[in-house]
This record gives sequence, structure tokens and C-alpha cells, in this order.
Amino acid sequence: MGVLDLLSRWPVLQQIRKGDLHAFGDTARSARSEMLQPRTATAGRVVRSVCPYCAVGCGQLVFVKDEKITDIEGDPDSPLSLGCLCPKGAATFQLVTGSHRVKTVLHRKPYGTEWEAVPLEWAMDRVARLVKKTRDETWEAKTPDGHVVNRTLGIAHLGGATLDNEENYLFKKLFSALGIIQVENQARI
Amino acid sequence: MAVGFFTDTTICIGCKACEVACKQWNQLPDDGLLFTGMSYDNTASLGASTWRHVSFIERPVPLTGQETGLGDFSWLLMSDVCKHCQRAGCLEACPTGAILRTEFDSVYVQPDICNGCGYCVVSCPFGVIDRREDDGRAWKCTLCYDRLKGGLEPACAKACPTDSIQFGDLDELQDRARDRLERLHRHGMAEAYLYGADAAGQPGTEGLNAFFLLVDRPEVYNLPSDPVAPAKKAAPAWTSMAFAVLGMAAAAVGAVLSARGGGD
Amino acid sequence: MEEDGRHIAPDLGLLTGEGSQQRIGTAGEAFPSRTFIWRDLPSHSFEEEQPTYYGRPVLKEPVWIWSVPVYFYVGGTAGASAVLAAAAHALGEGELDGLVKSCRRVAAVGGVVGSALLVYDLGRPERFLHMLRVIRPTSAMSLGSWVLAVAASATLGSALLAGRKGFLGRLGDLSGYVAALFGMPLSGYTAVLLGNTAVPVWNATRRSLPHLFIGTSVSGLASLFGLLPVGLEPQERTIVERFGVVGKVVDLAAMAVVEREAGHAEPALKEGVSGALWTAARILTGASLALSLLPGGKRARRVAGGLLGTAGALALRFAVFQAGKASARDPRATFRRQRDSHGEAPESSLDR
Amino acid sequence: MNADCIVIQGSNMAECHPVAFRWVMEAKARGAKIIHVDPRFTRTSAVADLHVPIRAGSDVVFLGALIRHVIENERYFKEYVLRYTNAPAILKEDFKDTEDLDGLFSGWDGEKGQYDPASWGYEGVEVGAAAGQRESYTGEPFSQRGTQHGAERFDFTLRNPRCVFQVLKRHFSRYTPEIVEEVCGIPPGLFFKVAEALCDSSGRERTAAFCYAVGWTQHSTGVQYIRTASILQLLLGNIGRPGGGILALRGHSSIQGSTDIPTLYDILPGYLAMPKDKTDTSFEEYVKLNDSPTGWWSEFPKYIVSLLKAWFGAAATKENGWLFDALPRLSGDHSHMTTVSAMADGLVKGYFLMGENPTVGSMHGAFHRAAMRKLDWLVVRDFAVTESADFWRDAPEIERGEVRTESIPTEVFFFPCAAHTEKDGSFTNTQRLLQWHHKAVEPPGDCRSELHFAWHLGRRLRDLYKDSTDPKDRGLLALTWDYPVEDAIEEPSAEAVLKEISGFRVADGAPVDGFTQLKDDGSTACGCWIYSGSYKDGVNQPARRKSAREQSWVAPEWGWAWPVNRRILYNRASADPEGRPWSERKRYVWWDEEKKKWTGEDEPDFILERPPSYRPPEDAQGIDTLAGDTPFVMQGDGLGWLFAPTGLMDGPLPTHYEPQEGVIENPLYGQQCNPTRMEWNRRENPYHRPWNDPRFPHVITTYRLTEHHTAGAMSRWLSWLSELQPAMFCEVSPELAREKGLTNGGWATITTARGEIEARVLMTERLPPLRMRGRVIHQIGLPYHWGSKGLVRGDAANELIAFVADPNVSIQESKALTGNIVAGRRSRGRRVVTSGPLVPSLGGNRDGKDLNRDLPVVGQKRTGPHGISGARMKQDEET
Repeated sequence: MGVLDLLSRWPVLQQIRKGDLHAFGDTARSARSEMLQPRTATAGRVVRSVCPYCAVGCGQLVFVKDEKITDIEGDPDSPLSLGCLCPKGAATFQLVTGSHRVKTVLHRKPYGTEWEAVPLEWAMDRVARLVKKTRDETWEAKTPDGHVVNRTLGIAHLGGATLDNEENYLFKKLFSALGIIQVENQARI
Repeated sequence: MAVGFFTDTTICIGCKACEVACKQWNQLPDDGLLFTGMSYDNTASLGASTWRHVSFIERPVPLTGQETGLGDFSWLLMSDVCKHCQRAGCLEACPTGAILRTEFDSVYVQPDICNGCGYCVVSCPFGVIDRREDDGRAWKCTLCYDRLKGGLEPACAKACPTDSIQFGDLDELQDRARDRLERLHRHGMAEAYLYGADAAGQPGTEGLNAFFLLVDRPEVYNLPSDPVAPAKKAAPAWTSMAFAVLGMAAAAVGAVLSARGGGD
Repeated sequence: MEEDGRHIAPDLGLLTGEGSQQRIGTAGEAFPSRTFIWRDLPSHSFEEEQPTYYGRPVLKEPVWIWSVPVYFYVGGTAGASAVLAAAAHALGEGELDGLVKSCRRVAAVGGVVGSALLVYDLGRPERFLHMLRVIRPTSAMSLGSWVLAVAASATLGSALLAGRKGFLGRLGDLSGYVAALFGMPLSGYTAVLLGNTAVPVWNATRRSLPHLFIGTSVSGLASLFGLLPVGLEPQERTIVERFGVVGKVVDLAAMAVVEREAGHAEPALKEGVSGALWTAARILTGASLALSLLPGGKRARRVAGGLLGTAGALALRFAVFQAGKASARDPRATFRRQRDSHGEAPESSLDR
Repeated sequence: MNADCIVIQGSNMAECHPVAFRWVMEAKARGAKIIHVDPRFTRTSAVADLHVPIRAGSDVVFLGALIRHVIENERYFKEYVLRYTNAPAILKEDFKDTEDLDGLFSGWDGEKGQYDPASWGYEGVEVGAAAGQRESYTGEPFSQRGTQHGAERFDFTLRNPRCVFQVLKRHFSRYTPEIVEEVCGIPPGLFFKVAEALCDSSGRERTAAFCYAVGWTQHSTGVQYIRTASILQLLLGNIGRPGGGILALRGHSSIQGSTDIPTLYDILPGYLAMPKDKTDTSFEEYVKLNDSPTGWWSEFPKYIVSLLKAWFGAAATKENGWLFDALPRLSGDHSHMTTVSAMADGLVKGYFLMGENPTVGSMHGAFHRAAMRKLDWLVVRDFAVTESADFWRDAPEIERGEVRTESIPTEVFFFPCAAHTEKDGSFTNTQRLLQWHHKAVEPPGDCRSELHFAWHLGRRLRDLYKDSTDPKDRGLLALTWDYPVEDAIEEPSAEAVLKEISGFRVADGAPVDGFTQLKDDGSTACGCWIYSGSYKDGVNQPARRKSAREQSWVAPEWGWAWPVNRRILYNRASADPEGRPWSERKRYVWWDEEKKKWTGEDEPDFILERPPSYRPPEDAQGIDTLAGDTPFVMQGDGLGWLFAPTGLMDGPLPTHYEPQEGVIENPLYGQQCNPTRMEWNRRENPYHRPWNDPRFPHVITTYRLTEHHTAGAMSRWLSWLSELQPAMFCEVSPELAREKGLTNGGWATITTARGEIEARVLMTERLPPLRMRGRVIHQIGLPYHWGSKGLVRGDAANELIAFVADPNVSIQESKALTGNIVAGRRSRGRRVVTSGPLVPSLGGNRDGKDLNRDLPVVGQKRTGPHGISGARMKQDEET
């Protein structure tokens, strides 16, 4: 009986029934409020992570639901941060899920005026060929005064302070093997 | 059981982690990218989309216990929030029952009920709750009602790096606050005091569930010195209305009778 | 990219938090009061004597729009009308049916239009029924909503059934009296509603405001009759006019009291838009009173008096409304009132 | 935090590291005194007990005066100084101090423009010239590296005029409180307060700590800033003890890791030197120069061999010198600024930018863009298109029409990167703690990790070269590159890489427990010896997450700290020479007489079974030379160096030099600036006068805000952060504002010879004008987070900064320079880089005769390639 049902849920009637003069509490509560719970409770999984901003290395908990991130907050178990985060760390959710993130590779032709979206594979191949070309053209086996240097000064790298150790390791390993020595990062700056 | 915040402004470093942690958890929008020129405060005030707000007060007055080569100068930092008053103006004003007092003794606005009548906005003696025109509903700090239901502490208190914002059982917080105050007084900081810690300290609201430790007058932090939940003073208004309407009735009767009389 | 102030890519993050449903347009329209830049040295906002926080408001301005003060007028008039109708019906011995009928009509129209105006002001009009979800004795608006609901339906009934014979007629008369009973608070509760807020000028004047509003309701009704093309018997006219004179006198007297009570919030009644409106109201009401006191019953005089009176009543409602906004913007109005122990705290605890 | 006093100098800790600052506040709650020495009154000062405003660039004077105070008043920790530092060591007779040479040390070579440190050594100990020269190429100031032995003669009475202690005393004798007032603008009263607080909080029972950040490093003499603090802390006995030390607060999640496993030109993983062309002609030569007969570096061969095995696998054999010849060689400075100059001169054709935004984050953005316009190709990897990626169409000079997009030949690639939540990997935090972050979700679209990029690029290149027999490609083809890949996107396994970094036995691939198990016979492979053990027992140690509540305050089971999970370095010093804790209150590690081994709260930083009583026999080699009471095991002599006999480019003792662009003449010495500083004398990089430049009368200092992150690529796009600091602004005092007609919230334009930027004005007393020598010197504060992109936009402060660097680590000077400020918005003024000098030059870079940065003897430095002059300039190529 829809109408009766509706009436029975009418807070005023409950007020009268319970003799609740002010209706400050339960009688005023809606079904939604009744069911309310933290979204972390419904997350599929929690992944342990580290804040990507500064070098304090505060612990973070990443809550994932349906392969999407629903919340990122401090990890109370971390002896460094005990669950605290600074404003940047607290904004990590926006950093990793923000609509500012570009999701396709962009390419600007020489003398071009616009970016063009290009396939990842093509771009990787292109970069590899450019590296080879530049390396071969600028290879320096010996210095003018005859010292062995086997290197190229034609290619340089900047960056690493925000990368993982494993990533820096592969770069240093690869670039050293390629004879690229101008490898630098923010630590110098 | 009653829970709340104790915000100790003497250890606040004004990092605004609370503001962002709150926005992140509640997924609130920014409320304007405006440079205000008010020290480092570009949020200006609490509002419908800003439930934690950090104030920055540059004072030409020294802070007890601190010495600086600048001479008479100090920088007061304070994270403000909804006070979740014992006598809450907004709660008592809300005609729809959208605002209620939760099982945690906090004051919560139900977004599915609020119809945006705007009466709570004028009834809050702290100017906390606000209606966002483009949304049409009234919003304010929920004390992370959803988190509390899940046994979690509110986002701002959790994030606060220096524990300037402390969350917990109200009685326990009050004890902690008194100890802290006592300690500060012992160290010569006579100006320190608790704001709204209990009914005695703030009869107008009968105490705040979110109270503060301050070192200058409330107005300096944009807080009222003696806020009162409007409904506490409703009686005289109703009484004088009663007299007035009776007067009106009398006038009506009088007008009719006199005219009839005159008609004879 | 849809600018929602959160900028979350739907394929990467979920928006399910408490505030995630908050709709936003541009920040500008959301916070008109925020578009300002502090031009002075930050530490200069610090005044030893009367500190404020960069002069920013401590309170939030009322978010209500024009329809609210208009409702004050309409609702008040309707209430007064219902009362007069009942009085005339009770004491008229059937000779004042014309007056009764038109009063009931005015009340009925007022009830309907008033409700409409309130719904229009809501942030979420579709939820207007929530007003009757609970009864909160602490909330003047809650009580007012119930009063309006009953009064509006009663006036409607009384108007529709006016002049019927038999049972329906008696039913109409009954609802007429019900309407009068609820019409009385209807014409005055809005003053209490304003008085029971944190807005300095309203709160300070919460004792005198009801008298002001009732007076305006009465004078507003009388002035309205001056304009309405309704054929009233001379006797009926006299009733209305005498009723009106009382209203206008109360009005002017109450204004003086209100000014005195306002205290630190008085500037709101003297300066700016609200100040101008306040003065205008006083002049208009005074003028219309003068007119209605002149002897003779020329129609032109009645119309003129009606115009002045109506304008005065409306001006007064808007004056009070605007004064509220102005005093909410001024932090000192709040701070100084409380320092002068208009709050609850004992003197001693105010020394900090 | 167990410190009793914390001095924060050169850092705005509360703003830049709020969560780390939590522990400072905790210490404060326990009664510790917090002192903040900073030109500005910041959010750190707001909660400090004592704030000392100091002129940017004068810290060495302040710290030097503290050292003098400690020595003159005999407040140093005598037993600690005598036994644990080289204070008693006797120096060579021919050593000359700055006292004697008006700001120079002995060994200055005007030709090379650098020092020959031979005369800085201990008496009777020869420092090979090769070492000296090699040091001149070594990037990081690794004094303990090389053939440096301990001193042979000591004077434990510390009376010998040639012992380190007396030299130190004499060197700092002129750093008086009066000089502090004159140079730093600090009244003696304040100075003594700091000095006493420090001394009172040091000794057996108490410890004091220093915290610094780029406020110390970003100076033309930055390394010496830290050296000064180290000397002070050694004298006070605050190194290697709980609540003591010198904490570097670093700005990026893995900036420590990117130094340990360097994306830096001059070192290999684990701070092993990159080979140099002239000296490291063969593996044997290289080892000979880097090996050390004494101290921990005697283990060097094991580390380099294991590294080469890790890289070249089976191809690396003893016969072919472990393929050492496949490594490229350095021939001078190849640091960032040098590289950019080379780029501007057209030598660099291709450039990789991995999550870095130099046109905003590095000094002199306009010069960076000018250089990048010379590139054939540029690869940028980031979250969104940064200013650096868009340099070809979104730049001031293009906006002004000085450069046309259509005329820029560079081919540009933008690769979207994966977030830390979309990949596995480890960060190393500022306390050397490795922490693993796990992949939470798949990266969207074509976003990929740098691991993915590096590995697949390598895979492709090895494929392109696979048939090559050219010796130059030998290393690439020999490279061990067979990491397992996961998922559809073929993501290489980060854990597999970690295993290689940590090290394993070549025979069976079993992980090693730590670097003590590494061998120099090729039987072990290890990608970074200091990280050895991070994959101990096949367990991903950095991923350990035992709750803080379930373990001791040292929390050894959370993540993994290098070396061997040690949390405090040199912690042997927390016990007295006999191995007992200095005091109960400060017990940390100690010698356990029953068990006959070192034990304690932390992993002892010492040979576990070596008793305090051990003394090395005459014929001792390697680590056996370390006595039982020499805690500084990495040093050749196991002692803390008050005096650095080798390893530093600009002298064995810290000396105050004014910044490249200063406001006063150096009151201490005739030598105005660091004689060995690196300059780039080029048209695009004009310098102001060394001091009193009428065009640029004010001091400019740059800094960060809590609400943004460095160059802003991770914060300017986020509304929750942007709304908190929505506009580029400059902080000025009311006095300066009045003088220049600036209004709060209005616009101002700040200029240097390099460029001009506009900013909102924020008037405040927090940045007071300095009163020095009767003059009022105004300071201008500039946060540097903004650029032309993102939700909130503004000019980049770094446009103003010149190329000039510290000689030891080539770090730029951005914390103290000069400039001018005027009311109003940026003009259409043309820039020096694109269109010749912005302002009339005053007698070129080397300035007029009256104002010299250098003494005549120094002044004749030659200019090398790319206009570089300075200590690490390549000597063999003239231009």
C-alpha cells in the first residue's frame, strides 16, 4: 500500500509516535544516512605505496575499486609518517587520476606548428633509430690528443629524481653501454 | 559517544594538509583560483566547498617564548572548521530535518534532504555553513560522518603532520587540552586559552565539539567572542509577536465595532 | 574537459565522496563575496583595538533573493486580511459580507502567491515538500511553514465557499475562522524568523521587529484596499481605513523602537541601500497616514494613500532584508555587540 | 627525533617537508630548542623558538663564527675530538692558509684555474699528483676515495701549531661576532643565543642536529656550507649519535636514489668514479687510482668487478678486464649546465627529459630554450605537456615574436608516463631508506613506466645493432638485458632489476646477503654495492611493511636502508673509544663484552667482531687497518675530517666568499668569490657586477612553497593545490614597496641581466630589509613554481638566474643573486639570449677594473669550451 507506506515513513508521524519533540536525531535521519559508510570499506583492494612528491617518503594506501582508484591516503603503519601527509601528498589522488594526464604519444615534426598523436610503437622505433643515427654520427673513439674515450657527446639525458631506482639503473646501464655520458638529474639542480 | 576535534593552534605550521585531505576525501571542487593578498591565505573563509580553512595572521606583536630578529612580529596559523556546537544554530534552524545530530554527537547535513531554504546559513553564529548557489544545497564539515561510521578518524586529523588537529573522545580531548594549556601557562604563555572547550567557557553554544587553543583574542582569528545559538533567545521574540498579533486582532475587532457603532 | 573543479578522469578515478555530487558553475557565481584582493599590508588588518580578519565577514550573508521580502509583504497582508475577514464575519451580522468576501479573497490569493514565492527561493524547489517533513519548535521557519500550509489551505477554502448556503457555507465560515487563527501568526512569524538568526541587526531588534511586521501587514492590507477595484459599502471602507490607521501608527512607532534596539548594527539602517529604503519607507508610510487622516472620502485620495502605503510596506520589508545583508557583511557589528555582552557569557570571561 | 637542539638553516623544513617536521615538533614538545636561521620569517620560523634573519649567501661566516666560539670557549667534546677526528694530525709545512694568502690556499695554479691539493696533505704522506688531478675530475666530494693514508704524526696535546686543531683555530679566528653582524646582519646578542643553545645541547648527555636543504647547496660555494656544519658537529661530537648529525632534506621522491644509482655523469652506481680519459687508461690503472690500501674503500675492486659482471655478464672476463674498456670516458665536466652550453653550441643533437622540466626548474630558462632550439630531436616523458616539451611554440620569446615556431628544426616526442600507482618500483628517501611501491592499476592508454621505456628502447637498439662487429657496439651487445616481462604491455619486472642491483652469485644466481659477500674474481654480480642485500634471501626487502607500532623506534623492519639496513651512519661513534655508550640517555650501539661483538638499537656501522681494543699490525692491509676505535670506516684513516687533505676543489677548510652577484665587498678576504667557481662566460649569460651593481641593487632569493612541488609539473595541474597558491608572487618588505610604489596584490616586474618576470606583490614584514655598513639592503623573495601551463600560470623565477656553479658538484647558485624590481606588468623588453643585452653591459662579464671577483693572481683563468672557466674545466681543449 504505497500511500500508507509513505505515511509510515513520514518523520512527523514518527515524531508523534515517539514523542520526539525536536526531531534532532533518528527521526530525521534518511535511508541514505542510515546506509552511509566510508568508500574505503567497499574498495576491492588496498595497495601499499609511497608518496611520489618529496624525499621524506611517507607511506600511502591506494584504494582500488573496479580497477579505478577511489582514494589515496596516508599509511598509519609507516614509521616515517604514521599516516600523515602534507597537502601535496594528500592531493595524490588528483595527481594520478586527473584529467590533465595525457594518454597518447604526441609528436611534433621538424618545423611543425602542432602536436600530432602517434602510435607508441612507431614513436619508440623512431626514437631508437634517431638514437642510432645520432650516436653513429657523433661517435668519438679517441680525443684529439689520442686518449680513448669511446663515447658520444651528441646525446644527453636529464631526469631521474622522480624515477624509481630500478628505472635509473636501467638508464645508467643502457646509456653507459651506448657511450652516452651526459646523464644528469635534479640532484645537480 | 561524543567525539570531536581539539585544534591546538600553537603547533600549526599552516601547511594546509587538512584543507586538501578534506577536499580529497570528500571530493569537493575548488572554490576559485583567486590570489587574495592576505598573507598565505588564498581560501579566505570556510564555505560550501571548503570545510577546513587555514588562517594566516601576521601580527606586529611578539609571541611569548619566541624570539626573532624581526623584533615585534609573529605569524599566527590556525586551522578552522565547523564547531559542531552543543547548541547548534544550523541544526535548530533547519526546517526539513536535513540537519541532524549523529550518534557521534556531530552535526550532519543530509544532502539528500536539504532543499536549500538557506535558514541555517543565517543561523550559524560562526558563519560556517553555506549554500553554494550553483548547487542549491547547504554544505559544511560532516566530521567525516562516513569515516566515523567505518571506525576511521576524520581525514583532516589523520593528515595533520604536527597533530595540531587532534581527533578523539570529547572528554579525553578536553583533558588533553587542559593539560596542554596548563603546560603552556607554566612556560609563561599567559595569553593562551581554550576557546569553546565547554559550556562554562561558551554558554551561548553550551560548548563546542570542535574547540581550539588560541593565543590572541577570538576576533583575531575571525571567531566571535561570545557566540549564541539564536534559538536560545527566541522566547522574547515569540512573546512580543503574540502581543502584536493579539493587538492586531483587537484592532480588527475595534475597527469593525467602532464603524458599526458609528453606523447607527 | 568538463570543468567541475575536481578534474578527475572518469576512467581513472571514482567520484563517490560526500561532496562529489556538489554541482558547480563558476566559482564566481558561487562566491560573489570572494572576488576581492586585500590591498593593504597583511599585518595592517591587525588593529589592537578592534581586530578583524582582514575585515572579512565573520558571518555568511543571507542567500535569500527578492522573493523573500516580497513574501514577507504578501504573507503578512494575507494574514491580516484573514483576521479582518473573521472579525467582520463574526460581528457584521451579515451586513459586511462584501468586506468578508473580498478579505477572504485577498487572503486566499496571498496564501497561494506567498507559498509560490517561497518555493521559488529554494535552492532545490522540487524538494519544497520536505518543509513538512518534520516539526522543529526551535525553528521559526519550520513552524512558519506549517502555519503557512494550514493558513493557505484554510483561506483558500474560505474564499471558495464564501457566500455558499448550507453545509458548504458553514464549512467555509469555519475555515474562515481557522484561517484567521493561523493568519495571526502568519502575519508575524517572519519577524521572529529574522530575529532568531545570528545576523546582528535582526537579532538585536527581535523584540520590536514583530510589532513592525504586524503593523506593516495591517497598513499593507488597508493600502491594498485603497487600490483594489472592489465595491465596498462606506461602512466597510471606514472599517478598513481605521484598521489601516492603527497599522500605520504602529508601523511608525515600531520603526523608532527598532532603530533604538539596533545598537551597533544601526549603521545598516542608516547607510547604503538599506538605509535609503528605510528612510523611504518612513516617509511613504507617514505620507499615507497623513492622507488617510484627511477628512472627506474622495476616491483619488484613497488611491493615493493606497499607493503610498503599499510602497511604504514593500520598502520597509526590503529595507529590513537589505539591512540584514549589510550587517552580516560587517564583522564589527557582530564583534562589538558581543563585546557589549549582548551574548550569554558573563562579563568576566570577556576580558580576552 | 632525539635531539635536544635542532638548528634549521638553509631549509624551510615546515613548508617543504611538513611530515618530517612532525618529528621536530615532537622534539620541541620534549623540550628541544628549535632554531631557524633564514633570510625570511617562514612557516618554520613561525613555530621556532628562535628565528635568526641572515643575509642570503653569508652562512659560512655564521657557522665559522660558531666554530670559533666553540674553540675559543673550549666548548668542544674533547674526548670525541681527540679520538674520533683528525684534530691531532700534523700537516705539511708548506701548507698555507687563507690567512696567509688573503683568501686563497696554497697550491693555486693560475694557469689551470684550480688548486693542486698536494700541499694540503698530512706531513710525511705523499699525495700523488695523479690523485690530485683525478680529484679535479671527480664529481662528488668523496674525500675518502683514493690513495689517501691516515696521518703518521699526531699531537694529542693539540698544541703543535701545524696540527689540524691549531690550523682550524687560526683559520676561523677572524670569524668574530662583529664580522657576523657586518656580513650576515645578525646582532651579537642573537648570535650568542644560538651559540650557547648549541653548546649546551652537546656533549655526552645531549646532542644537537642540523637540518639543511638547497638553501645551503645552491651556492657557488655550497659544498663548503655543509663542510662548515660538519666541522662544527664533529667538534661538538654530534656525528654518528642519536639526535645528532646533519640532515639533508631533499625535494624529490627518489633524488637520493638517483644519486646512489646515479643518473649523474661523473659516477657509476655506488659512487664508483666514472673512468677518465687520461688517467683510467686500463682496468688496472682505474683500480689502482680508485683503490685504497686502507679503510673501507680497499674493497673497491670487489664492487667494480661485480658491477661489470652485472652489466656485461659472461662477456666480462678477467682477461678482457671485465670489459671495462666498453665504458665511456670523461674528459672534464659534463654536468647539466655544461651540457646545455654544449647544446647551445650545437654539439648535442638529441636530448632525453625524463620527468624533468628544466625551462622552469633549472636556472636561466631562456638559455635552456635557446639551446633546445638547436636540437635535432627531443624526448620528453611526463604526465602532461610541460613548458619544456612545448618550448617550440609556448615561450616568451615566441610570444614576443623574436623566434618563429616554423623556424625551429627540433623533432619533439612527448611520451605520457605511468604514475607511481601504475608500476612497481622503489624510491630511496632522504634518509637512505628504500621503500617499494606496488602497482595498483594498469597505466591508461599509451602511458608507460620509464622502466618500460628504457628496456624497450634498449631492446630495439640492440636489435638495430645486432649484426655490428664495430668495437664501439660491443658493450651494448654484451649488455645483460634479458629481464622477464609481465602483462600485455610487456612491462619488465622491476623486482628482477632489484635482484640484479642487490647482487647474486653468478654460478647459481642466488642473491647475496650484502656487499661483504661480493668478490673481485667475477663470481658475484652486483649492480650497486651499497644496495647489496636489498634482495637478501630472495626477499624484496624494500617492500617490508611491519607496522611502526610493532617494532622499536628505529623500525628496522620497515623498508630497507643502505648500507645493510643501517639507519645511522658511523654509529660506532655513539659509543666511547672503549665501546661503552657515551651516556645512558644517548645509548645506540655498543660493544657487548660477553658476546664479543657490536650490538645495539641499529645495525652497527663497524666490523662486528672487532673489539675497541684492536690496533692494526704494521703489515695490515685493507679494512684490517681500521683500529677498534676509529668509527669513520669509510675514511682512509677512520677519522672524522675537520680538515680535508684531499677531495675538495676549493680548499681543505671552508672559507667565506661572496656570491657571484653580491651586494657587498667581501670583508674577510681580498678574494671576492670562490676562486674555483665555474663560470659560463657567454653572450647569453651576462653577469652583474660582483657587488654594488647600480642596475641591480637588491638581493633576490628563490624558494618553494608547501602548496606546490618544484617546477610544478605535479602540482600546477591540480585544482586542490592550485587554489591554495593560485598566482606567482614576489615577497617584498613594506619599505621596498613604498620606495618602488608597489601595492599589495598588484603587479611588479623583477629584472636581472638574464631576463624579466612579472609577479603579484605580497607585501610582508617577513622579509625584512638588511641594514649593513649603514646601508639598507632590500631583499626580494621569489617562489619558483609557476610556468605558462597548468590551471594556475605565472612567470618562472628561474628565468632570472645565471649559469654559475659550485666547483665540487656543479650545482647552480639560485639562493643569492641580485636584481631589480619595478611596479607594473612585464614589458615587451627584449631578452639578451634572443636579441642582445637587455640592459647596457658594464664592462662585460669580468667587470670593471675597480670591481674584481678575483685577486689578480686568480683573475687570469683561461676560458675553456662553451665559455666555461673554473676548476673542473677541461684543460686540454682550448677554444
